[in-house]
Amino acid sequence: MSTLNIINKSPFEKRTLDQCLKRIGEGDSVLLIEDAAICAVAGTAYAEQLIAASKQSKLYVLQPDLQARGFAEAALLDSMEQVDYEGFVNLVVTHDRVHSWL
Amino acid sequence: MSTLNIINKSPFEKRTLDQCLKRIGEGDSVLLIEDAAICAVAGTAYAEQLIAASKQSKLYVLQPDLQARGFAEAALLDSMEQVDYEGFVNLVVTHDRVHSWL
Amino acid sequence: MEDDEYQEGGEIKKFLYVNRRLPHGTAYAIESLETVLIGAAFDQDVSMLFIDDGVYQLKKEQAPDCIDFKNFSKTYRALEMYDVEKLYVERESLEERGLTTDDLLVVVELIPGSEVKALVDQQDVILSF
Amino acid sequence: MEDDEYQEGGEIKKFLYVNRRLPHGTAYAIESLETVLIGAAFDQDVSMLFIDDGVYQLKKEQAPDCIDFKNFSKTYRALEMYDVEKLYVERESLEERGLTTDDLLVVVELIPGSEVKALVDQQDVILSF
Amino acid sequence: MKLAVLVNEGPYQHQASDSAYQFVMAALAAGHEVMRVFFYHDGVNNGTRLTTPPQDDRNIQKRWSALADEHKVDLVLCVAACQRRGIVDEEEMKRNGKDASNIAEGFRISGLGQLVEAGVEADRLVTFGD
Amino acid sequence: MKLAVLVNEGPYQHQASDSAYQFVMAALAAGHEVMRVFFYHDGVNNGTRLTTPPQDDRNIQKRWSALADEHKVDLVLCVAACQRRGIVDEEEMKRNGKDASNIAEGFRISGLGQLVEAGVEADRLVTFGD
Repeated sequence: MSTLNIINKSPFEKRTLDQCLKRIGEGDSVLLIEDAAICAVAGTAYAEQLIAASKQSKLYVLQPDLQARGFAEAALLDSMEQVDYEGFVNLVVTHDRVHSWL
Repeated sequence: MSTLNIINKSPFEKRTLDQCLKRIGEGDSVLLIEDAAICAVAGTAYAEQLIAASKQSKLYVLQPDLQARGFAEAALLDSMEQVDYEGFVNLVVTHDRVHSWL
Repeated sequence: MEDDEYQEGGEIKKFLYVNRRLPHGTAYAIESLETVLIGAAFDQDVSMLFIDDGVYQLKKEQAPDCIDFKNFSKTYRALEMYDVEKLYVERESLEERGLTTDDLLVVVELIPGSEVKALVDQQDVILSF
Repeated sequence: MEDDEYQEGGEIKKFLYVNRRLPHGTAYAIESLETVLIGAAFDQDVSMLFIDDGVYQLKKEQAPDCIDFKNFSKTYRALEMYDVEKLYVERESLEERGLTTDDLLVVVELIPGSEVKALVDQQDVILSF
Repeated sequence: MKLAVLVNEGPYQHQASDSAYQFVMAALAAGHEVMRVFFYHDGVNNGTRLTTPPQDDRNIQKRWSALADEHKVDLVLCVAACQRRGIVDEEEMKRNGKDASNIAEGFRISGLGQLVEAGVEADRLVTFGD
Repeated sequence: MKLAVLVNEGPYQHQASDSAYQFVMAALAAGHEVMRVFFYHDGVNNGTRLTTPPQDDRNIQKRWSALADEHKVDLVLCVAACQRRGIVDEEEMKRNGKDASNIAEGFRISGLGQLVEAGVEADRLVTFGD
C-alpha cells in the first residue's frame, strides 16, 4: 500500500515538506514539483532532512521544474531521482493513491 | 523611522512570521491579520518567539480576524494589543511606511 | 497498465478528505466541506482528517459574520445527518496550537500523528485542497 | 493627521521592491519586475531587495521555455538601462540555499541580514508581492 | 489506466494549470485515458474565452480547449465556483440574469458531483493547486 | 492623510479583497482620503460583473462598485493583468477582438503606471494579498 506524495512549494516558504515527511513512511514516495523542485539540489538547508527521509521513502524531482529554475546542471542529492512528465505519470500509475499536499 | 509590518498567514503554514521578525527591530511594529491572527493566542508553539519579539517591537492583532476564527474570548499573549479596523488605519497613519509580508 | 481492483459502479471506494488550512483566510475550507456534502450522495465510504491548521476549521465560537463572511462552521455539526461520521483529528496538531477537544464543535476521533499513515494507507482517493 | 513631508510632484520618493518568492511557480516575480520597469518612467529612487526565495529570481541558466513559460530572467540584466541600479541580495538567503553570487545573473550588492532593517528604514514606499 | 485531474488555481498566477496540462498530455501520450479534468476554486478561471495573453507567451485557455477538441477530454467547471467568480455559459447567463457569457469552447459547467464521480470512476485522481 | 491600497487576489478565494474593503471603509470613516485602489495579479478578478454569489453571502463586486459610487474612490484594474485573466471593458473588447465585455461598474482598466503614481502621490500605500 504505497502513496505518491506530491509537494509543490519551497520548504523555505511553506512548511508542507516537514508536514508531509513526518507523516509518511515505508513504501511511500515523494515527488517534488514546481517551486519545491529546488530542494532536490545538494547543499541547501533542507538537504539533511531529505537525506534522512530517503532512508524510508523514495524521492523524485520533476526535471523540467528544476531546469526552468536554472538547476539543470546542478548537483542533486544522491538519493534524488529525476523524472520527466512521462515519469510523473508512471509514478501516479504505479502507486496506490496520490496525495497532493496543498 | 518606524515600519508597520503586516503578516497575514499562519506561522504553522508559512515561514513569513520568522522571516519578518528576524529582520525588524527597535521602533517597528507587527500587525497580525487574517489567518495570522491565531498566533496572538496564548499557548501556541509560537508564543515564545512572539514574546521575545515583543521586547523590541510592538505587536498588534486585528480583533475581527480573531473573532471570526473563534478566539474572541481567548487569552492572548500579554504583549499583544487588539485593534479593530479603525485601529488598523491608525497604525498605518502613525508609522512611516507599511510593509506587507506576502 | 490496467487496474481491475475496482469496477465501475457497485464497488464502494474509500475517500479521505484531508483538511490542513485555516478557515476564512482562504476559501479552501468551505469549498472542501461543500465537496463532502455533495459527495455524500454517492454512498462512498467517507472520512475526514483534520491536521495542521485544518484543526481550526472545527474551532467553537467562530463568528465570521463580524467580517461579513458566512458562518459555515455549524455545518460540521450536520455532517452526521449526511452519514459522514468518521472525523479524525491529529493530537499533535491540536497540542501545538494550545487546543483541546473541548475547543472543537463536534465529537471527533483523536489520533496520534503516528497513525496518520495507517489511515491514509486504507484509502482509495485522497482530496486535499 | 496631515503629513506634509512630501508634496505632490517634484519630490522624489524612495521605492523599495521586496522580492521574496521563487519565479515560475507563481506570477509574482514577473509581475513585480513589470512594475519596476513601468515605474522607472516616474524618475523615483528605486531599489530592489532579494531575500528568502526571491534570490532564486536572479539564478543563472533559468530555462522556463522547457515548461512553455517565457524566460524573463534576462530582463534583470536590462534593469541598468532603466536606471535601476541598486540591487541588494541578502547573504544569508543565498547561503541557506547553497548559492553564491557566482550563481546570479547580475552584479548585486551583497548585504548581511542585519542591514536589511537599515535599508527598509530609508524607504518611503515598499512594494512586496 | 483511467485518470482524472483536479485543477484548483486560475491561469498565469499559479503554475497549477500548466502542470496539470503537461501531466495530461504525458498521460495521453503514454496511452492512458484521462476521463475528466475538473476545475474547482479559482481553477474555474481557466475557462474564460476573454483572455488575451502576450503574444510571446503560452495561451492557457486555448491549449485546454484544443486538448478537449483533439482528445475528447471532458473539461468541467464547478458551477458554484463559477458563480462566485463570474464564469458564465448561456444557461447560467439566463438563469442568473447576466448580460454576457464568457465560457470558452470545450469547457462545460456542472456540479461538484462530477468531481466525486471522477474520484469514484477513475483509477487515480491527481490534484494540482497552490 | 492620503492613502492608496493595492489588492493582489481575486474575490472569495482569499481574504485579501475583503480585508482591503474593510480597511478602506474604516479609513474613509476616519476622515482620510483613499485616492485609489489598484487591483493587480488575480486582484483584477474583483472587477467582473458576471459573479452571482450565494444569496446569503456578501457580494464582493457590488460592495466595491457601491464604494466607488458613494465615495468616489478610483478603482483601477491593471490592463496587463486583465488581459492574462480575461477582464474586458468596451475598449479592450474592440482592441483584442473579443465578443463580450465583463467589467463591473465603478472599475476602470489602466496601466501599471497608476500603481506607481499612487505610490508617489499617496502618503501611505497598503498592500493586501496572499
